[in-house]
This record gives sequence, C-alpha cells and structure tokens, in this order.
Amino acid sequence: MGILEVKNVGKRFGGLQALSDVNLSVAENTVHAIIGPNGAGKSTLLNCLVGKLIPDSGSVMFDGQSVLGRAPYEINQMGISRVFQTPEIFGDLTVLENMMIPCFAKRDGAFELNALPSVSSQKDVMDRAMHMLEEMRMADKRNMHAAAMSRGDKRRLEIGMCLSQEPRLLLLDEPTAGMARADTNNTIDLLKQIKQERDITIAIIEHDMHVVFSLAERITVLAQGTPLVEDTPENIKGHPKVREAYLGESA
Amino acid sequence: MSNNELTRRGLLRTGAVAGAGVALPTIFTASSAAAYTNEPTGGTVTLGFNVPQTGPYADEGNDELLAQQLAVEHLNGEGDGGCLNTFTSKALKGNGILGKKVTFVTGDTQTKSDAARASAKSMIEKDGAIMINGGSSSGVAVAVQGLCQDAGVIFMAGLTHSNDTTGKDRKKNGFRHFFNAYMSAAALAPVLSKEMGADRRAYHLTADYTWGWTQQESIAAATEAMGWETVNNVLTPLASTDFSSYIAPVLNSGADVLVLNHYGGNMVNSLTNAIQFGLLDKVANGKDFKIVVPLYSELMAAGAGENIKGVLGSMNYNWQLDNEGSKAFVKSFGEKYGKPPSNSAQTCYAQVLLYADACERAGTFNPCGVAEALEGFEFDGLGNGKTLYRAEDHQCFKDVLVVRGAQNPTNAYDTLEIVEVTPVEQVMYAPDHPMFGGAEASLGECNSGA
Amino acid sequence: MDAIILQILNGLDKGSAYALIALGLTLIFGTLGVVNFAHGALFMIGAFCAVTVQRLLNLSFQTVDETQKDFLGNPLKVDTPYVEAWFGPEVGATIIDWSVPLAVVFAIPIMLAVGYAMERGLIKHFYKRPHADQILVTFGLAIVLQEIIKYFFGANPIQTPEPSALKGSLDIGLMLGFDPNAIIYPIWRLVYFAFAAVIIGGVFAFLQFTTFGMVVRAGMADRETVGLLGINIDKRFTIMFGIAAGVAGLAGVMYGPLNPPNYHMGMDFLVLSFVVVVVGGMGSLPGAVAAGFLLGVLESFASTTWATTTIPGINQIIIYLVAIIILLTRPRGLMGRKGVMEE
Amino acid sequence: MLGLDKKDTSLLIIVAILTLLAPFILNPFPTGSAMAQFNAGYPDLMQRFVIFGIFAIGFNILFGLTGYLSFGHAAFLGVGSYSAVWMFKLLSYNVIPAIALSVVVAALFSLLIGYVSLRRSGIYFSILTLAFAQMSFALAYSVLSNPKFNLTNGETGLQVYADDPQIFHRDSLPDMPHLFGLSMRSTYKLDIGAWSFDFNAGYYLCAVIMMVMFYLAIRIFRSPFGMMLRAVKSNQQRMNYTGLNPRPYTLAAFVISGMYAGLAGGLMAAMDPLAGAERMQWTASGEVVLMTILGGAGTLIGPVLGAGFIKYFENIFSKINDNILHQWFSFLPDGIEDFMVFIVHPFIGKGWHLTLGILFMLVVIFLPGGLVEGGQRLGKWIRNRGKGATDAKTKQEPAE
Repeated sequence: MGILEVKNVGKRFGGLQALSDVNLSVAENTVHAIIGPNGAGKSTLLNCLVGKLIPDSGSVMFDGQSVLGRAPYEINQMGISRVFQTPEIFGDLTVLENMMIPCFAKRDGAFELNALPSVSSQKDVMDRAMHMLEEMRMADKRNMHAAAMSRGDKRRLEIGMCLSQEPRLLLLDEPTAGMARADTNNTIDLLKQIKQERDITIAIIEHDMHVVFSLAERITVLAQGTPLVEDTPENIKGHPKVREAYLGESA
Repeated sequence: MSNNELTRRGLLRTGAVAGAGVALPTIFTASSAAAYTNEPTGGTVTLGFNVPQTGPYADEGNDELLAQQLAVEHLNGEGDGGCLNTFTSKALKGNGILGKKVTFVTGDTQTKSDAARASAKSMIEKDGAIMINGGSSSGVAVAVQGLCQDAGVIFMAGLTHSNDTTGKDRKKNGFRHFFNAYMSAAALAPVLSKEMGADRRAYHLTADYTWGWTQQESIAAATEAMGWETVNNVLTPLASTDFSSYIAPVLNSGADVLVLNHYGGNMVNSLTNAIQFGLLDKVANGKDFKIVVPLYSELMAAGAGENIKGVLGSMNYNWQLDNEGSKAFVKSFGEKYGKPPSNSAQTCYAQVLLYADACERAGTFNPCGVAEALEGFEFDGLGNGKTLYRAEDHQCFKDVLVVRGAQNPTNAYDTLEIVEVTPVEQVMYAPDHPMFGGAEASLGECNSGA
Repeated sequence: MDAIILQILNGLDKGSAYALIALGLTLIFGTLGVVNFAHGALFMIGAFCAVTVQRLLNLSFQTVDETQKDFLGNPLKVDTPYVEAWFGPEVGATIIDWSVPLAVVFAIPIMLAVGYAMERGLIKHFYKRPHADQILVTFGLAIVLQEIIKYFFGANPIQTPEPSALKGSLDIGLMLGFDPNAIIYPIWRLVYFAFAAVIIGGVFAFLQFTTFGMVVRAGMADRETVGLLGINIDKRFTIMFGIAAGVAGLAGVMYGPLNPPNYHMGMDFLVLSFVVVVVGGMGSLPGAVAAGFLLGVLESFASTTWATTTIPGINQIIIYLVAIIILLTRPRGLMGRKGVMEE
Repeated sequence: MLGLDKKDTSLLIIVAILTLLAPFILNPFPTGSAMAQFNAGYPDLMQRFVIFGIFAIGFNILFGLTGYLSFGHAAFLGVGSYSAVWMFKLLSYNVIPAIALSVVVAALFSLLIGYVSLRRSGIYFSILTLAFAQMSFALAYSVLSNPKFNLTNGETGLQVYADDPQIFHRDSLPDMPHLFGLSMRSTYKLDIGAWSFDFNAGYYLCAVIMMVMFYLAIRIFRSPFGMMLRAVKSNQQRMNYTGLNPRPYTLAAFVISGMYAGLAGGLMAAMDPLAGAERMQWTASGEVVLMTILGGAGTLIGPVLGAGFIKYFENIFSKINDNILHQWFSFLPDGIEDFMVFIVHPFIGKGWHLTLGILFMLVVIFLPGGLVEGGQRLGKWIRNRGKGATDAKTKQEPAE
C-alpha cells in the first residue's frame, strides 16, 4: 500500500477525455516520476491530487484518507506540498517573510487570528524560518524582496518553503522547466540532498529525461490520459511502448 | 453651542483638561461667557448663507446667493434699497442691523443633510454666524433647522416645501417663509376643478422620499375632497433619470390626469418623458388628458423648456406679481443681475430682511428676542402681499400663486403665467392639523445657546 | 400583454443607452486593461456636443423692438439667429430644428479627438499602474470635465429637442392589432433603439471583418503575443480608445432628446455602466451588450405597479439585486473570461 | 514601547502630539486676519478630520493590506450612525452605548456582506460590495423610512425627538450627546493675543479613540495576521498551497475594517446626533477610497493624511467666495484685482470640486505612492541637501 493511491481516476473537459482510468501507487519514501508527452494529462492528474480539480470518477487516497472534495489548503495540511512549474512565491514580501508563512501554517493551521502580537515576537517561527533559510543557503538574502531574486533562487525558496512544512509528500511540477543546464544540475543536487536528509516521498512530473533518470526510483509513463507502464528507470529505458508513445509511431 | 455652551460642569471639566497640561500664564484668557451664541461684539454682524453650490441644484443655490447678497447691500444702505422702501415695518434704516454693518459667509450644502450641517456648523463655530439662511430641499432644511435649534442661532429657511419643516419637525428657532405642500394642494384644487372638471381620475408619480410623500398626500387629499379619484400612486426612486417605464402604463390605467410629485431634475425628466409619450395629445375617459406639476420653479421651467406649455402648478412667488414690493424687488434684482428673480431668490431675500427687521424691533440679536419679534408678525411690501408669520408653527401665511406654462412666451423669463392668486384664507389650516404632526407637534423651547 | 410589450420596449430603450456606454467601457478594459471612471463623462460630453451645436445654430444678432418691453420695462431686444438671416426664416428654422441629428456629424470628430487626446495625454501613462491609481486619476478627470461643462453651461438641464418631424409617438398597438392607445411609444425612442443597434452592429462588424479589428481582438485575448509578432498594437489601441469615446459620445448626443442633458449625467450613468460591464463579464463585448439590455428590461419590469406592490422598493434595488445574483451564480458574469480583472 | 518597535513608537508619538495639539496647529492665523479663512481649528472640522481618519485607517486594513477594493464601506459607516442614533433615542444621550452598538452592528453587517462578496475577487468583488451598499442606501433613503416602519427617517435623517423613550435620560444630563455628563459640544476657548483656539470635548474623545485605533492598526500591520493579509495580496495561489485558507483572513480583514467604519459612523452621530442616508451612497464609499489612495494605500499614516486633505478642501475651499477674494487682492490696483479674482474664481467656492479633481490627478500622476511618497521625497531632498552629494546611496525602505 503506497502513501498515495490513485484508483480509476477519470476527468473530462467537454469533449476531451483528459484522464481515463488512471491507477497509480506511490510508495512511501521513494522518488516517483510521472512522464509523458505533451497533452498526456500529467498536469491534469497533478491538479486532481492537490484539490484544484475534482475527478469525475475514481478515488485518490493519501495515507488512507480520501483527498477528493477537499480544498487545496486542506490537502496541504494533510501533508502534501506542491512546487509549481514557475515558482509561486510571495513576491511583495521579503525572503524571510516568505519562509515564515509556511511555518505559521504549520504551527497555527489554516487560519489563526493572530492580530496583536508582532511578527518579531514569534520566536519559534522566526528561528525555524531562519534555520530553513540557512539550510537553503539563502540567509544572507533574508531582507530582500522575493520578487527581486533570480529564477533559480526563487525555485530554491519555493522548495524551502514547502520543506519547512515537513510534508510527507512533495509534488514537483516540472521543477527545472526553462532552466539553464547548470541550474538544472543544482536543482537535481538539491533534491538528492533533500531526499537523503529526510524521510520524504517525492512525486515529480518532468519532461527532462536527464532529471528523471537522475532522481527517480519508479517511473509511470502517461499517454493520452492513461498510464502506459510503471516500472524502474532501467526497465523504462528502451521500453517499446514508451518509445511508441514518445515517437508517436507504432514499432 | 460650542463656543459659549459652557455648562458649569463642562467648564469645570474642560478647564481641568486644559489646566492639567499647562499652567496658564496670565495672558491666557478664557472668553467671557456671552449672553447668547455668537453675540456680535464688534462693529459687524455675520449672517451665514448656506446654499447648494455643487450638485444638481447649484444654479438654484446661486440664485439664492445673489438675492442674499442683494439683501445685505440693502441692509447696509447700498444700492437702491429695494424692498426697504416698500416694507410695512419701518424699523430698518439702511445702517446695517442695530447699527452694526452686515457681513456674510457662504457655505455649500451639496443638497445633502450631512454636508449642509457641516457647513452650517463651520459658519457658526468658525465664522460666528448668528443666523443661517438658504437651502433648496426639505431634507436639508429640517436637518439644518435642528442644528440651529441646538446651537442657539436663528434658522431662516430657504426653499423647503415639505409639510414637516413647520409640521412635525418645527422648531422654536426655525422660520419658514416659503409655502408648503398643503398650501399648494389647497390652492391648486379649486383651479384644477374649475379647469378640468370635478370628476377626474388622477395618476400620481411620486418621488420616493419624505417631501414627495407629503406632497402626494396633500394633493390627493385636496383633489379627492372635490370629487377626484386617485387611480394609482407610483413611487419613483430619487436616482431615476429616465421615467419612461413609469409613464408608459399611465394611458392604460383609466386615468385622465397625471400628477408629477417631482422636483428638480426628476420633474424635468418625468415631464419631458410624459410629453414624449404624447400624453397631452390624448383623450381619456372622453376628456383631454392633463398633467399637473404641483410645485414649480423657474429653473425647472427653464430645464423643461417647451414641455411645460399648458401644465398647471403652484409657486410661492413669481416676478410678474403686480404689487409694490414685488416691483421694487424685481427692479433692484433685475438691474443688478440682468434677469428677474426666481421664487427661491425671493424667499431668501425676504427672509434676510425679515430677520434683520425682527432684530431691530426686538432691539437685540438674542435668538429668543428675535423669535418673539417674528412670531405673529404681520407685514406687507416684500413681494407676496399681506403676510402673517404664525406664532404657533413659524409658518408664513400669504396668497399662493397658481401658474401655468405659457403657450407663447416672448422671452426666456415669462415661460410661466399666473393663472390665479389664491387668497390666503383658502390655504389656512390649523397648527395641529394631522398632516403637520397633529397635536403632538411642538416648537419646543427657544434656545439662545446661553 | 400590451403592458408587457410596452415594458419590453422601455427596457430595450434603457438598455440601448446602457449597452452603448458599457460597450465602450469594456472595449477599453479589454484592449487597454484600464478602468476608466471618466467614461460617463465622455457620454456627457457627447450630449453637450448637441447643446453646443444648438447654441451655435442659435447665435443671434439683436435688434431693438420699441413696441415690446422686457421684464424691467425697457425696450425688448429681439434675437434673430444668423442662420435664419442667412437662409431665410423657414430654412433657418429647419436647420435649428434638426440640430441634434446635425450634432451627430459634429460629435464624431470631436469625440475621436477627445478620446485620442485622453489616451495619449493621460491614460497611456497608466497602463502599468495599479487599477486603484487608474480609478483615482480617471475619477479626477471626470470631475474636472464635468466642472468645466458646469462652468460654461450651468447646472440646470438644457433641452435639446428632437426634430419636430420625429416628435410625438406612434400607436404601435394599433399596428399589432391591439386597441388604440394600448401601446403608445415615442418616435425618438424607437430612433434611439435603432441607432444603438446600428452602432453596436457597426462596432462588431468592424472588429469581426476588418484586419484591424482582428488584430485588436487578438490583442484583447493576448496582448503580449500580438506585441511579439511585431504589430504596433499600441497605436491600434489608441484608435480603439478613440472609437470607444466616439460610441459613448454618440450615445450622449442622441440621448439628449430623451432626457435633457445636465453636467452630472455622466456620474449618474457611471456606476450603472460599471455594473453592466461586470454583469456582462469583464472584457466581453457581447456580454456587455447582453447585460445592458437584460438590466434595462428587468429595470422596466421592476417599475411596474405589479412589481412594486408585490415587493415594495424593488424598483430601487433591482439592478443591484440582479448583479449580485448573477455574480454569485456565474463567477465571471454572463460571458466573462477567466483571469480578467480578477486580481 | 507598547509592543512596538522604535520607528513605530516614534510615529505613534508624532501622531499623538499632532492630534492633541491640533487646536493650535490648525489655527495658525490670527482670528480676523485675511488668512483666517484657512484656519481649520474649529470643533466640527477637527472632529471630521479624526473621524474620517479612523474610517480611512480601517479601510486601509482591507485595501492596503489585502488589495481587495471595496466600494461599499460607506454602508458600514451608515449603519454605525443609525445604530448610534437609535441608542440615543431608546436609552440616553450617553455616547458609550451608542458607539458600542454601532461597532457591533457594523461588524454583523460587514460579516454578512463580506461573507457573500468575498466569494469573488478583483473587480467582481468591488461591484458586489458596491451593489450591496447602493441597495442599503436606496432602502435607507426611502423604503425603510415609510411611516409604518420608520427605521431611518429617510431624506431628513434619523434624529432624536422629544417624544422618544430615552429611558436612562435624566434632567440633570445635557440634552445632547455626552460622556457621563460631559457634553460633546462643550468647548473651552482660549484667546492669546489675536489668536483664538478651541478645545472641544467631542474632538478630544474622537482624538483619543483615533489614537487607540491607530495604535491597533500598527499592531495589526506588524502582526502575523497582517503578514498573512499581505500574502493574500501577493499570491493567493501560493497561500492556498501552503495550507492557508485565504477566505477567513480576508473576511476577518473585511469585518475589522467594517468595524472601524462603524466606529467612525457612531462617532459622527455622537458629535452630531443626526444620521443622513447620504453617508451610505456610493460617492461616500468612493471618498474613502480616494482618501486612502491619495494619502498612500498600504502605509500607516497615508490614509489619515488623505482624509485630512479631502475634508479640508470640502470645508475650507467651498467657503471662499468672491467677497473674500476681493479682500485678499484689495492691495492690487482695481483692474488687476478684478483680473485676479476672475482667474481664481472658478477654483473656489462652488468650484471646489474642480480644484479637488485637478489635485487628484496631479497627486496620482506625480506621486504614485500618494502624499506619503511626497513627504518621503521632500524628506530625502532635504536630507540630501544637508549631507551634500556624498550620500548618493538612497535606501529603499517600505513606505510607512
């Protein structure tokens, strides 16, 4: 039984069957990649996992509980954190404030009317956020406006924000899309390090095979809204069905 | 109020507040307790003219302001003296009031109760105004009248036509020269009956706020008393700019008269729409269809243009009135400003002179003395003919004009013609009339602010 | 039945004015992303174009007529308009009589120029500024424009009557087989509706069938991409602003005979036209037109005696009530696209 | 001090000093001098400054922090005023229950409207709030003032009549709003030479309340809650995926700012016991938006400055008439005097709207951050002049 169990999920947009009969099981403490050509339904599937979309059929269980019908913030509080394709951070806030917000969310839950004490008096959150920044090697940038940072730093900050919540499952949506090779390698290293240092399950949607094969322990190939195969990276390489899906030609 | 309303307790407390902060050096002197609010101490006395200067009624407010300035000139002995020469009371000498030169301050009511009170307060608190005059709506008049009562100054209302101003909201410190909805109805009803017959069916469109309701109530009561039937009364939102959807059903309602209880822009548009729908060309119940606009003003007539032709209504005053006071006023106003005065201008002019005269006769600016001098005062020579300021409710009683849109006006100023001057006896009512707050309505106590 | 037809006519007529103003407003939203609080003022300026034309045609010379007296008893000065002196009294009077339709011709270049000047002189600098700043600056502009009009024309409404040939009303009921007087409708209101239909149709045709229009529509959908294609979209947007101003202005010119123009008529329509645009959906042209007519018709029905006796005061709040219901059931109005003006 | 850092403490102290000394500061010109026209230190206007200051501070908590632009906040001010006057009518003229009820009622009303309106964002939210406020205005102006069920007294405005119950009223108490016997209208007048200063009880009550409200606003701005509100403005998507529910945060901000508005409305009624429906109209809602943007949205002191600016124009410029102009320019030769009066005439008195419109445009064109930015630029310019060109580095600090 995996930490994330997707069963028979289907989703239609008007005339387009985006997902049909998707089954997926992500085992705890693994790195699981989902790959597939454009329009295979990767993003739709991801959105069904985090509460942005509700599937027409099927079930999505996280750690034995259904996530269906829950709002994104509730699913996050269950322990799923999401990293976006383009970094989603609080651009108008400073880097430190960016890091404090997930820490508050971790400590106080989805809503807390904490309107009178000053932020600086919240020592526990402050310390935690600083610790996380140090871990992400961004402590020196803490008073910068987040919007002013480079794209690579924004990605780092976003991943750091997700980790500060100590999620059990980290979802990454093409984390290296549009990155230069050097930045991509840095990101790979960062993710490897993260995986080494803590008990965490990572699910990653990726285009870049280099990234996928550097990180993943299991790979699911999605094509036309349905999983083609699921296997180890070694077996996926050279799998005829995969070639077919990617090259669009029958073997 | 503010400056002088130092109750002993208030004095002690405020004194303590000020004293706690700084030890008072001897040059700090608290003003000596005056006998009444804004008692004039120097060689001048300040009047406050509170008129709409922005918003839809700005032109009407401007007309009032012109008349008020003219009155101040006349009081100070400048110009040709205007109605001072025809006024039956000879107390005014053209040397200001009680020997003090008259100055004035102005404010903008914006035709909103809040803004009007703010500007009246500023004139009282900051400029030391001892009397407030002007305004072009009943909401503003009632609001400012209440303020003046609390503050201990005299309020001489401008254009306010609602029964409430001297009805349930009457105040000891407030006075109205303008006529009211009841008087309009009482004056109009016989003329309507004579011109249109006694078996008419009336359809009312009524502006959905206090003034509209009182006017509709008054007109309906007066016309029903002489045999008319009220088919329907439809309330229209004040903010309406287009009345087509209210006018369209009129013709099929079985009515043969349309009564527009609207004022200002509402009236201009509803009348324009009614003419567009061709109501006046129609025949209903075998009779020519008619329109009545109970309250007319010159500016509304100008705004409605040709549409007012043949439409009946009532006015407080019209410059074409042929009496000595009116002629003197029209000459004075016309020569200075190049146009005849409107009825709101006339009421403000008369109110300023009446206030000044009352001060002279009372020998004091003390509002309580002035009020006493105005109560029950009978006069003539200000343009409306013989007039009484009734003591019980501070309402002026005088003849009421029934007017009609002229068929062939020769210039921009004679678009209205006087149909009848309804004698004052016909528009009289008891001070405890149910439409005026009944027996419960009371002026309360005079407040001088002391 | 006749009452229903009558109120539908009324509604279409009210709706015409709403739709015309909202159309221009949503064009500006959609193309420039600007919240234009001065749009009502453009409508008002259009109406005052008609007033100006009427004043110009009535420019007169004075002759003293000793036989008549003015209100002070002096000899009366008689005004004779120049056009009557030049073309003879009858032709001259006819020209004056037709001043509103003439003003349409006069208003088109003026409104385009006003729109162009506004966009180049002011709005252009606010594309990148927050919506709040746009609101403040255009609101300031609206106040300034209306105060200027007030300074020259006063606060009182000014009649701009329709030509006498188009005065009066038609008995539509008779044509449809109802009793006489059942459905009486003013000719000019029918003219206004037809005029609005032509203008709306014209704008849509222009956007649909010309290359210029296609580029603008593409720009509305995705401004950046079209800009990347090397098309000078900015210049086209300036022209669109001029057109939007022109539509508002023409709506104003033709509105004069329905209800006499005054300096604050723009503010009276401002809030309403925003409600219309939003109910229609931000950036949607068909939405704005549909919402304009829908709200016009509903407003007319709400003012019937039947409606006001069933729910007292419904005529006061109907527009807002409908707006709330529509926005709560359809998150982006009738035809709005996702993500437009939602931040 | 008081849980604030040094910078905020000094800001609070400056505001406290300015409000407490306002009677002096606002009356710089000797009474009777030509410039006395510009004095603003009379009780009514001073009260208005601080009351609208409270209104704008509250509005800024919603708009400045979360970016949600409400066009309906005047409705909460209006209900606040109506509740206060009802307390006067039913209980007594004591202002404490009146103000308390006005805050409570405004809170409930804003909870209701906010709950519905916050289901949408952006301009859709703005139009929803506008629609609710316009409905409230229409109902208050006419429907709810019908003789059978007169809740608002319509056009005239709700006021206290002699036959109202006023069950706790005693003859020894003033017949107008008071604080345990101290009339809100009692004024101590201080004459020093040609100058005259008014110390009004009502003003000081409002001023103290404003300082408390200003202090609370600073605390909210600096709190985790305030940070969350800024996060709402910055990126709601990220907030959602960080396990935070933006809706209760915005709703709480909406209700808090509604309570500020209700408090302002209650104070207005406490200073002058009449509640007019016009204070609920969309123009009144627009006014507080303008105040906030004009002063500097999202800054602490900006809204207060904006409120002062607009109220000053409304009350001072509208009262300047041609007579006063002639007095000012009387030192000039006649022809030039008339010319000057002619030039200035369109901008004063009935033209005050024009002046205000032009100033709106100038401020927003040249000072995108509002008056606060103007102040900062001025301050920077003075500092640079003092230090010379050596200090070329200018620190970019968040505007407070």
